Amino acid sequence: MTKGRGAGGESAPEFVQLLTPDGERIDKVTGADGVEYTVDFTDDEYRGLYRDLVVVRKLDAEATALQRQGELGIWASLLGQEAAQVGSGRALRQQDMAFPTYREHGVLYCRGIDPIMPLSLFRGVDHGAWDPNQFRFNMYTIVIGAQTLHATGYAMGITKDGKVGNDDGEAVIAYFGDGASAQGDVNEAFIWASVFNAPIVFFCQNNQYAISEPIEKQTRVPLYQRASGFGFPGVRVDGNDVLASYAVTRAALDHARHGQGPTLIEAYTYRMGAHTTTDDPTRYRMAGEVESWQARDPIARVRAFIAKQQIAGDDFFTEVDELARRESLALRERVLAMPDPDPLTIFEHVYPHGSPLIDSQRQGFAEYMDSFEGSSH
Amino acid sequence: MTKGRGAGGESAPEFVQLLTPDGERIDKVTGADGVEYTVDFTDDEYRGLYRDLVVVRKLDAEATALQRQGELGIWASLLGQEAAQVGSGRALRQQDMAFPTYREHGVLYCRGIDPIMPLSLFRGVDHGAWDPNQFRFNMYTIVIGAQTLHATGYAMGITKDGKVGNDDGEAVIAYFGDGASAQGDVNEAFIWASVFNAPIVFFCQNNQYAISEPIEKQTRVPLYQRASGFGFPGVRVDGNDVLASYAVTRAALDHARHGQGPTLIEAYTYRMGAHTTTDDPTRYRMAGEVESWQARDPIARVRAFIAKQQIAGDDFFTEVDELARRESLALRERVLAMPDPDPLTIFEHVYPHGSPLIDSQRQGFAEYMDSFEGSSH
Amino acid sequence: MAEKLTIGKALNLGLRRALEADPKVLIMGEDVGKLGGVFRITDGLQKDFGEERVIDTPLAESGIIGTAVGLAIRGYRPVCEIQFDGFVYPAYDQIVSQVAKMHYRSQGRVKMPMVIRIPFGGGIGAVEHHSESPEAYFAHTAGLKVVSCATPEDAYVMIQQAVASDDPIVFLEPKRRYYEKGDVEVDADLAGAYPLHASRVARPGTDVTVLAYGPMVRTALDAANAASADGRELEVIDLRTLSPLDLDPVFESVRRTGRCVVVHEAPSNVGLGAELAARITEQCFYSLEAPVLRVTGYDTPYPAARLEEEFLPDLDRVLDAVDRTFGW
Amino acid sequence: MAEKLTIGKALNLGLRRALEADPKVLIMGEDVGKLGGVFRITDGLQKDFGEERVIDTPLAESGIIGTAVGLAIRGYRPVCEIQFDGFVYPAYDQIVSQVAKMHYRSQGRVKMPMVIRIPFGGGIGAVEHHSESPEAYFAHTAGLKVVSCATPEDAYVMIQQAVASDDPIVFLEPKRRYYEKGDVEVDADLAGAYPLHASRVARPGTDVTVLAYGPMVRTALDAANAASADGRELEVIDLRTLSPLDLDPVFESVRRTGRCVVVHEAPSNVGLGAELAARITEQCFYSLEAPVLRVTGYDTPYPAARLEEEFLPDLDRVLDAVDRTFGW
Ligand SMILES: Cc1ncc(C[n+]2csc(CCOP(=O)(O)OP(=O)(O)O)c2C)c(N)n1
Ligand SMILES: Cc1ncc(C[n+]2csc(CCOP(=O)(O)OP(=O)(O)O)c2C)c(N)n1
Ligand SMILES: [Mg+2]
Ligand SMILES: [Mg+2]
Repeated sequence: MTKGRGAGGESAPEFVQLLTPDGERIDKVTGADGVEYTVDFTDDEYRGLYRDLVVVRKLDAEATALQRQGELGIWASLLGQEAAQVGSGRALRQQDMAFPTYREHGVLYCRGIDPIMPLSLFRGVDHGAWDPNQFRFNMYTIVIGAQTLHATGYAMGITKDGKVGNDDGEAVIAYFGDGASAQGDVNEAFIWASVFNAPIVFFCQNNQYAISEPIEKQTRVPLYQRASGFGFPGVRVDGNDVLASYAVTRAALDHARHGQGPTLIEAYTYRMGAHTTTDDPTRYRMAGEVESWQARDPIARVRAFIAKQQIAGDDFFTEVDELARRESLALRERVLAMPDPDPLTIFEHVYPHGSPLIDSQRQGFAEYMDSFEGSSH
Repeated sequence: MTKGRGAGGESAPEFVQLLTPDGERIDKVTGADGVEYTVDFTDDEYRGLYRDLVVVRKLDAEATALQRQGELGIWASLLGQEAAQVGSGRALRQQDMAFPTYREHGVLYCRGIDPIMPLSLFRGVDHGAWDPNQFRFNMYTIVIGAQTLHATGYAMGITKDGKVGNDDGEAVIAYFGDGASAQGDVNEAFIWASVFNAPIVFFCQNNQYAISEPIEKQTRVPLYQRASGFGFPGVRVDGNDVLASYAVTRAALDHARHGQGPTLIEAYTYRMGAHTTTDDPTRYRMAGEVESWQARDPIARVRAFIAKQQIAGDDFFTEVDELARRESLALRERVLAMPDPDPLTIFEHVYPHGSPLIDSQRQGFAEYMDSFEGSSH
Repeated sequence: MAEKLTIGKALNLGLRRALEADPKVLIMGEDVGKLGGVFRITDGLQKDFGEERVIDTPLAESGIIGTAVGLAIRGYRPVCEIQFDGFVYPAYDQIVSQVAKMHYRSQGRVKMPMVIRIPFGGGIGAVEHHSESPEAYFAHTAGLKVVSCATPEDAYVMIQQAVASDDPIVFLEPKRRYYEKGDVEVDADLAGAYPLHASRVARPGTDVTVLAYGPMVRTALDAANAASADGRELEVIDLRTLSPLDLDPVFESVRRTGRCVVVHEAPSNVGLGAELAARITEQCFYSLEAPVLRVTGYDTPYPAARLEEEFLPDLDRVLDAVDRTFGW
Repeated sequence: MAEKLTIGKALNLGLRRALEADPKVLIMGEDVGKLGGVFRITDGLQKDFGEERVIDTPLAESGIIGTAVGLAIRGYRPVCEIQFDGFVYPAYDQIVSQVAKMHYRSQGRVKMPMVIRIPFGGGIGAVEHHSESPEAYFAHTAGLKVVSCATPEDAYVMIQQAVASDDPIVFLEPKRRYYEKGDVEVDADLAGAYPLHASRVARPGTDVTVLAYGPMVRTALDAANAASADGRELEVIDLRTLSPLDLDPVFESVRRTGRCVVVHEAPSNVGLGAELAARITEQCFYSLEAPVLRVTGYDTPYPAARLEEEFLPDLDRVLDAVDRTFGW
């Protein structure tokens, strides 16, 4: 294990790291959970990880730009958390199910999902409507912590369906933040998961802040330790290290799919940008802190590693930048082309079986709108 | 430490015990929290503890009888939990504050409070109305877990008032059950208490059941371990041992009053009776289980100890029984004499500053009642 | 075949039928297993359907509803028992922000075929939090449906219909009537049953329309009997569905009678009675001889048990309101 | 001295006065410290009053309200900020079963001088859960008082009155109006101020009574201006206190105008409008020329931001309802 730097300046307990900020590969490490972690990627896979990291950051930057230009109502940037998301996202197997917050754009991308999918939500066109089972990726959840219970219930369903116990078993990953760890729901999810031995991985991105509040406002000990009191393993990983994030998540998911129950992963990372585009982090944190984390950038270290190991050359890096640019431009065009919803959709899907109250309100609304036909309204 | 018998049959981790079921005194033990525990009572104090245990049990039996006879609406018996309650209740200093559930009649008694106080609640005369600050004993709380947050907030107030840091410091004790440990509120209380380093002791009476549900439905590891994940010490005590319950609580309260923050105590005990008088435990537990706990009776061991150590003779035991009989008879008479509330009190104390809506309803009600004057109604 | 069953037993049998009808149906809650629930509504079900389908949960209501949401996403149909009305509030966030909104949020892609069973109302001499009537909190929440049964027959049929429905339904059980008996057609086909979301005339009458649901239907019928002896015929309508309301039969009735009294145990202020009064007044404006009057619990917290008889609407208070509609 | 302040700034100044006036007053919530809250309502207060009095809490609403209950028992006067309307529900149990009931339970021995501030309502282009109008959930709860301010002057005075009151008060802030400006008498004595629990005629008129509160007062006033140009004078009453309602001025008005329209953003079903319609009809039965009409949000979950303009009551919908009261 490697020494990380702690919340609140004190020196933090160690975390699992397989790639140093300088791009040095560490062969194997043993986590706080006693498991030995390593990865065994081909060059192609290393390049793939790098590509994902760069594209995910670029798409995110594009979304931030779109918000600035008034094309999105708000945007929750993942800047700085790419490694935690790409590492864990790539660790998911096809059959696994993810329950994101509102910030897991990188995980979504790694699931092979069109990155446009959540943008209608941030544009205000809809509430982020998609079929969780089709994508094996639940809708974004905004109420802090609520999804951890949903994920746990879903995982209980996997057990009921007999879909655990071997390599083909299914597992669930529930994402949440350091702030969310304080919610009753999250702690109840820990209880349910452990009592029912549910096949679930709790993946906490400790990005050091819940909006303006530093991690010290949520806990006085490292978050990964929370798990032990509920009777399942917890492990802290360098969330800025895509290799370690992958290795730890992969192992925890396999643990779960084999019927061995839940794990809590604390991915120790940093929110490099604002909480959302409406936030002003200069009010509550020092520039120096941000700079110190820049030195631990999740992408730079992969690039350094690839270069040092001659896994790829400059052409590759240029190609990836070019790809990211193209994808982000395409995203922008599609956002701009998104049609506004038909007002009558207000009344759609309130109930599967409908309601006479909604029907009469829909009709009243339609008649009312018609009354303006031809008028200047 | 001594081996206890675990939840769910497996052998449980050890707990702090100073008096064995056979009445043998253990001099000193070190708890899971690393603290060494002992007690140093005078003979008089030992006799006092015994007296409290017997009286508390007898009053409880009287209340159960009153319920059977239709004089109380319901009763939540503490049978089997006398040691946990008397031990912790006696450990409180004058300046400390307790937040009970609905079952802490024994703690209430040890605070020197008239045992009649909560009986109006169980009779249905009122909601258990008393001034928490006068008795330094909060009103009974029925919503599971809610009071742990109240207790934590109160403890935060103690710190704000500068009333921690020395022997005269104030501390809070929050009672709750094993079932309650699953509630979000209780876990949030752990978080608040640790983040604000509040002077509080969380006293969990693990009586093995939440109504019909055995402890395995709430946790898969011993409950006292929950604390470590929140960053404060947890310790399991033999809750049927009044000496150990006293020692552990006393130490934790002192820890808190000196500004060293929260502790979780799990008092490992057993609910010998029904959950409440409306419950039928034969539906969900074996007679054999109850018998095995009878062998660990909290009162028998103190009596055995006192007898063996010749701290008192048979006269004393007879005297105590007589005292208990007198107190319970007095209680019975006072319960029977409790007047029914005036119907107009329905409308009292909804708001400190009143409300015109309530005023008009009170008036309407009074007029309506008057309209029956002289009629057969 | 008609059997004489209590409401409690009819619910138990209805749940049994629901478990038989669809292997995806689950029952979850506190003490629903061996104990069969504190009111024994799930008595014997865990024994016959196993711990995988009748699940004793940890003691936390948000956890019950929150995991049920996940089970529903996985394709299950959870029937959650909340032990008493006053203990549903820890789950309020999951109910209001998740259960109620999931179908809308997903534009119909995610269904929440969940039933939240709540024994509700007072009259059982209980301590605080055990006698609440929280229906307005749910009826005001778009995305939820709310129903309440008043007879054994309805208990048996409605619980099965609720479980079979893809809408999330808050199912309010009149706990103080659990032991009332009535005929139940236990073999009747659900397909031909009276619809779940429809009100029903419980007693025809000509002079005043009295609206009630759940435990107050019996009270209203008792009042009607007493009034009849005095020569006044009350038409009692059992609302059955509290959200959405089914008011066409009510409007029809009020247009005939010109008078209407609403009865519920819940406090008056911003309660169901207010909605009923507003809608009826709007639709029957020219037929009303008097304003719609409400007979309800008072706008105080539920009082101690020895005061509940005075707090709760009873036959006399209903008749008093009926009188007042004539004196307007 | 009158200063031109926004509603947001007036609340900020009012809170500052409250902190100055009583050392027992605390402010607690998520991000209320250095950030000054996401709407900056507590801007600068932690800097000036310290972390002991302006407290950034862990991220859990039940914890905020639950610990505030304990602080109140200890003698403090907590002012809790809930970041957005849609995030109050995790605290619902503590609010409904503890805050609201403690005074009643204790027969007046325990006071809960707590203010729960909630920025509420839509119109700000936000994502889900940030535009809710939960007032009915609180107004239906006995033991709580509920108020909403609509002007900078009221914001400044009412927040101080609420903090000074021993009643537990849900204080609803019209978030989309935070930036509207108006004159505020910043030096005026609180003792002589207009009472907290009183409604007020915001604009006198003769033809129709329009009731509104919070963000809809502006909308109602705009409608009144437009109607006036067409020769119809609307009397706009700002309710200010939602529970208990102060309806004597409303009854007086409706008896004069014979017509009434209620406006709120919250869904219609079992909302405040229903209560208003029921009470007004009961008290003004023979004066009404038309039923009380409601202009509200629809009974759907709050829609996506690009639909909120259609969802929310606006000037045209108010005028449409006014027209309908004349066409009845
Ligand atoms: C129940 C609830 N309360 C408050 C909020 C407002 N809110 C949105 S994000 C956020 C901070 C979340 O912090 P964290 O869990 O660390 O996740 P991060 O945003 O840092 O990824 C808050 C308070 C919310 N969405 N839900
Ligand atoms: C929020 C809530 N849910 C459910 C209940 C009903 N109930 C009362 S006591 C109880 C079991 C409590 O078990 P535990 O915490 O172990 O305490 P014990 O009664 O064993 O002392 C339950 C479920 C309640 N009072 N509050
Ligand atoms: Mg964070
Ligand atoms: Mg217990």
